[in-house]
Amino acid sequence: MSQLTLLIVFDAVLLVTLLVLAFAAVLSPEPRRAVMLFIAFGLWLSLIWARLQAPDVALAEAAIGAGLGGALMLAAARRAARTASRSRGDDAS
Amino acid sequence: MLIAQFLYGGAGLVLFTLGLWSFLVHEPLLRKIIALNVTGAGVFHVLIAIAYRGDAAPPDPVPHALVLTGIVVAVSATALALMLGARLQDADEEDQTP
Amino acid sequence: MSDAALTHPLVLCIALPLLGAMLVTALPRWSVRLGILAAVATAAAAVALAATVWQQGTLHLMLGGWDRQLAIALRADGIATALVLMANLVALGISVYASGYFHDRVRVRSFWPLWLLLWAGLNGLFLAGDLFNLYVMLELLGIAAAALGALTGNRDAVAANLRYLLVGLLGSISYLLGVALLYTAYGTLDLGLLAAGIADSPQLLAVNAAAMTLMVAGLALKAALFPLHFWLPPAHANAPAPVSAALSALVVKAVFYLILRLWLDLFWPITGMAAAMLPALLGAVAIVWGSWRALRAERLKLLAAYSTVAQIGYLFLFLPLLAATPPGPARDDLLAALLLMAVTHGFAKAGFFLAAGLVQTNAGHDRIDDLGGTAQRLPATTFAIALSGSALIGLPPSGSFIGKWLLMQSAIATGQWWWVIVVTTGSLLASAYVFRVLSRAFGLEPTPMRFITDARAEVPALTLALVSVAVLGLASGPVWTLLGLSAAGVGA
Amino acid sequence: MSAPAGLDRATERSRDLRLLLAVLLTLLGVALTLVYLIALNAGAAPRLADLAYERLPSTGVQNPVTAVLLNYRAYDTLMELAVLLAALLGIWALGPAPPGFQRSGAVLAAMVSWVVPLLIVTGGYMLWVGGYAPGGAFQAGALLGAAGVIVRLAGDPRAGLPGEAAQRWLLVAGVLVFTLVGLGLMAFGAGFLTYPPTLAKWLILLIEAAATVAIGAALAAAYVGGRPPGPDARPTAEDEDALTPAQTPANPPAPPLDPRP
Amino acid sequence: MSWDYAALLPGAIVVSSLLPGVFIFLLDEESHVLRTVLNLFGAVAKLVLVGLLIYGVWLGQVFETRIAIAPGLTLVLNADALSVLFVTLSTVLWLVTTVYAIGYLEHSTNRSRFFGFFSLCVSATVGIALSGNLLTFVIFYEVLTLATYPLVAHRGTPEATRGAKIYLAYTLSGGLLLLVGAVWLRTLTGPVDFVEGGMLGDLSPDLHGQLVVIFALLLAGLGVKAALVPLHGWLPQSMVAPAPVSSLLHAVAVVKAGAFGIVRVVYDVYGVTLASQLGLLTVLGVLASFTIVYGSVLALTQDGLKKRLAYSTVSQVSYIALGTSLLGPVATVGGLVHLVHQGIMKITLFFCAGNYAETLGVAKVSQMDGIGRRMPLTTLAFTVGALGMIGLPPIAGFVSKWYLGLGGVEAGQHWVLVILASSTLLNAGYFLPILYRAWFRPLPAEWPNEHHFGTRFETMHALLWPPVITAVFCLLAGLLAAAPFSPLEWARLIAEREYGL
Repeated sequence: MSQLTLLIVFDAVLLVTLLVLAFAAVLSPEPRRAVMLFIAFGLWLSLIWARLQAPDVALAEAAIGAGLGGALMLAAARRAARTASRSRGDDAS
Repeated sequence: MLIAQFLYGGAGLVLFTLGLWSFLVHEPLLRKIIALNVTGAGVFHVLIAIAYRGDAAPPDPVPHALVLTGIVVAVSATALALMLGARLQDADEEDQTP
Repeated sequence: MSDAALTHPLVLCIALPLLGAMLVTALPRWSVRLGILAAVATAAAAVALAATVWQQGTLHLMLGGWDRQLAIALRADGIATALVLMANLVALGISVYASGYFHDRVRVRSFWPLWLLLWAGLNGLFLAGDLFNLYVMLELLGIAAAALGALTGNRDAVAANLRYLLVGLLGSISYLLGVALLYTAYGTLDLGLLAAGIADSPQLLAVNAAAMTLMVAGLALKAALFPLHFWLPPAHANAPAPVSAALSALVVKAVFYLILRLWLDLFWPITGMAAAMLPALLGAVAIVWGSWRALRAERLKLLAAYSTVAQIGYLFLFLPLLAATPPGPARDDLLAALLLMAVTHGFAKAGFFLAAGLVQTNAGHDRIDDLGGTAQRLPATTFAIALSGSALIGLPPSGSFIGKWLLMQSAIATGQWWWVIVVTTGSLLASAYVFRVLSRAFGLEPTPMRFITDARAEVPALTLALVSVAVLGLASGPVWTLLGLSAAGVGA
Repeated sequence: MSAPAGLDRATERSRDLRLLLAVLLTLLGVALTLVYLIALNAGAAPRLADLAYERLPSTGVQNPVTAVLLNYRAYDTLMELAVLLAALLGIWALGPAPPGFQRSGAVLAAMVSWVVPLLIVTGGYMLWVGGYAPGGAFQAGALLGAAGVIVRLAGDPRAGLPGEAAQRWLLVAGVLVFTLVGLGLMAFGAGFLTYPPTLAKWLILLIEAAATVAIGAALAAAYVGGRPPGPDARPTAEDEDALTPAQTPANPPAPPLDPRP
Repeated sequence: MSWDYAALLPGAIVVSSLLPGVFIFLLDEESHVLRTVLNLFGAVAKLVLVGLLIYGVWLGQVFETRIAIAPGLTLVLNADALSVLFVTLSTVLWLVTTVYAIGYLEHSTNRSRFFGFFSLCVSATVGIALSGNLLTFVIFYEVLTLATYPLVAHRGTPEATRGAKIYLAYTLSGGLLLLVGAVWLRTLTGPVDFVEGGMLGDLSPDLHGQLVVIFALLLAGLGVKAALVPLHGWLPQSMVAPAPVSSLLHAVAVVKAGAFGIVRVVYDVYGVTLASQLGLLTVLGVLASFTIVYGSVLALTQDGLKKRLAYSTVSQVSYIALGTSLLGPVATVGGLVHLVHQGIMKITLFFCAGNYAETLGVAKVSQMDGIGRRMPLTTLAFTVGALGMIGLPPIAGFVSKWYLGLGGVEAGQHWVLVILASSTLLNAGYFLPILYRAWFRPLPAEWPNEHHFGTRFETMHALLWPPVITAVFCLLAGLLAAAPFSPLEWARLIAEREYGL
């Protein structure tokens, strides 16, 4: 019984963390930060999926969803930051 | 039904709704793409949750395969969308600095 | 399954364009030749499929030979076959046109593989019998279509198609959640098994209704049903002409086909009059609004794109009429009319866009007010616009005239006379926007010396337009025959 | 949704609208959760799981997920590889790749020389192990793609991929082999993608190997972000103008722009 | 074998002008000879086929072409006495007009386009004439609208574009009303076949309210082409078209299609008895009478010759509707025979107007002083047509007015005589001044834009002989009215069948 409760608490912690990461990623206006949070979210997701006995999917999510998807988004975020700073410079001048 | 199925699936639905909201209210492309990915992850999460049949029974492999397929599709779409956005940005920059 | 060879065309319709896409990707120097070869082979497979279904009735194939629950099913019934045939003939016309349209080497090499992938996706969508497979096909269509639409690389095209891609993704995710709910409740993805399950489970009304709403709403977004049409006009108007033709004539129709499938085959226990009213009302607004915007459009391709918004609206008007008509000859007629309208619009819209593209390449722009000289210089092209335009209006003897006739007949017979007003208004507005273009062709420009100036581009446009008018309008019978076969298939 | 603005022009929706949407979507979420609860209790419990395990011995693999991906629902996987390819071709259609980053420092170079071979070996292992344990073509392909990303970060503009001609063959390998195997089986009377049990294991391995290469190449190439640098990829004036009136009799078609003799 | 022949002939009559039309589109602009050959071949072939048809109908053969478009929707072309009347009129006048048009458009631009659409128009007109049910009628009616549009817009001037736009706005809207009416009727009755004596007689009286509304829709749709006031606005505007178009289409094909449709709906769909019961004939009669007077009054005020003729057409075409609206076979004969008589008279007048414009550049009544001396044959033909319109015996127009008047008396509607009398006075009022100018006023010093064609005659052969021939027709139709196969005899035959006499 207590083991089950423990498990539910464990599940709850996993899920709450996941949702916090998701909210943080979605609500973050700063691109690079948002992407980093999204990657963290993806990795955490794959952790949960491993817990749900879906190791194949967990591996794929970590490598493709969070990994490559994150890498692509990071490159875009870098671009966005570069442009943003340049346009700020334009405004100042 | 297992409590875990409901909990995890419910969390998936929260993610779906959250992503949908973010997609609708946030204008920048990157945020929209992140929102879409969160929305998609929510649906995948529901699928993984129903595939789970407790620690004793082996999980249902069909939803797992669907999610695997879905992940690749999502990353493909993300890559194309980001590259279209980059191209758009180039065009705008060319407009600003003729 | 004893005669396995019968189902080969079913597979070939999808495998051949896929194979073609791989070859043109790997051997870019041979793009055009290999592309045309694949196009001809695919169209031939579609014709073979139609011939087989014509003789044998509905075809089913469990891929991999597994149990029905486990395998992905392919199936071709009357509705699917009619649309496959239309889509493949139109696509063949587009391919011939495209073989002369692109001149930039980079663009030629980009176009062909994406186009063949899109084609595979279209055929895959029409023939799929599995909800998740349909999701993959939707994504293939959405990604290939957005990539093709952005092919011109100019800013407007990229912006419009980025929006199209994102909106499409949202739509398919919503669809996928519906699929997930259905899998949760019924444990299968096969359309036929799910249909039986849903029919047997009225107690799961909430699940069925939620899944239907998620799926149909997601698809309505992709099918550009008013007010979810906002993305369509810029995306279709800024794509290269052969791509615009494919997007407007085929991709949107394919998504509508899927809605129809879900509506009639899967969710029929809950898609009664009440459910049908909302999409039909939106369709009615789409007809008036789309036609009005088409009338006000400054550019020819934008006009054609808004006209697509209106034409999609017509198809949704059929839903409440179908709901109000009990099974029988009247309902068969209505279904055939719906199909006839979709098929006619497919041919007509493709012909219209191809012709508009020719006008654009010749004039260097497509501002309607300044097109006079060009339209007069190209009689065959103007003719194609005129013929496909009459099919868009629904003038006789086009296929859409027959469709409109039966639509109005059913509206009066079921007491829903208000749709007659909508259809009449739409027809008047459509006449106005089509003749607004055509009137430019009668000016004081010098007389053109010959009818056809550029056969490779003009003949496909003219042929597609002619099919929508002469063939479908005067010999619509085969549509009924195909549908009759599909009814037999359901009964068996 | 209005036109997606550039990343820099972040014009946010008004607060009221966002709140209204938040309330509506919360209601939607609650409704969906209730529906989900009903669906879970609908009694479809084993769903396809039992059947999938029952048929597992005749699929040629022991990992049930691989069995679904490459046997029961192989057609989905085939089309999904096509989706990946379509996205990449879409990226290529948008223009040549941006120039690579500066050459990496010695530390990164050293790391690359260690990590990349490790990733490739792990990828190969994943592919092999996928038949009976977690892993398979997707994970293996992803590792190859990751190796490509690292090589690109280290300064190789091609992310370790070969020249364009060879790269194109790598990209199509997955779908090509998959389709040809399927059609071959059909030609021999077994039906499209219907593997004879004796050959299933090897055919699946063949397809998976090709798919791994294709996925790895596609993911790495997607990260490169454009057509591979090479003679083909040079930006031309034509790239900018879509409406070249090349068909007007007055303007004869532009001469072919092939720089090679 | 004979069945095949009977089933193919009506279709062949339509196709005989359609096919040459399609080939003409594909011709290069310079292929003058080939185009002329195709035009004449089509016209002559059609005439021969119509000859066979008349002979067959006289022998009592039934001709019917049926093409199933879709289950329940069938394209029916058949030949009853009424269709033969209209088919013959269109075919004969097409041949004459083709000759005229070849001459008129020599050295003009866009001839492939012109003759292509011209052939399509005639095919559509003949299709209307041969329609065996309402669906077929609606289809050809719309095709006629579409095929005429390019001809009205042909000149390409801003006025032509404007006229064509107005024409299209009227006819397409009318076509839609007709379509709605036809569809509605079909939901009540199933396929609406044209049956002598009507097919709605045994319909339940509960539906009579709907039938009245449907009649209003159909009449509005047909009234546009028949130029019933207030739906006539397009006709004067369409006079910007080249003369052969005005002649054939606005004297014969288009306006007659509307009038013919009204006759069909009243006699062969509703049946005169039912139509009179429902009070529909009264409405039609009032509208027609008003149009007759109103058109004539407006014609008085026009200085442009073609505009004056156009308003005259507005007025004269309504004689047909008037004859239809009077219960009784004599009035029917009057209306039907006017379908033919008005056609040959008005085409003569339009040919002459075209000759004046082409040869001398004269387009206005005020420029016609002494024109009879410069162009005696043309003016003679014009005089025959004009006097016929006024109703002077023994020209064709007299026969029509005589029967209409008798019919009015027979039906007890004596006011018809007042309408006819006032119309005759007005006709005289706008035609006699022209004749006076043409024959009795002195020649002007110079014509506005004179051409010499190097012939012995006043103008080139292709322009001169068509009006002369049609003027002779006008005389013959009046003089030989009692001969077998005359328009009057056919009209009598039709009336007898409609009234079941």
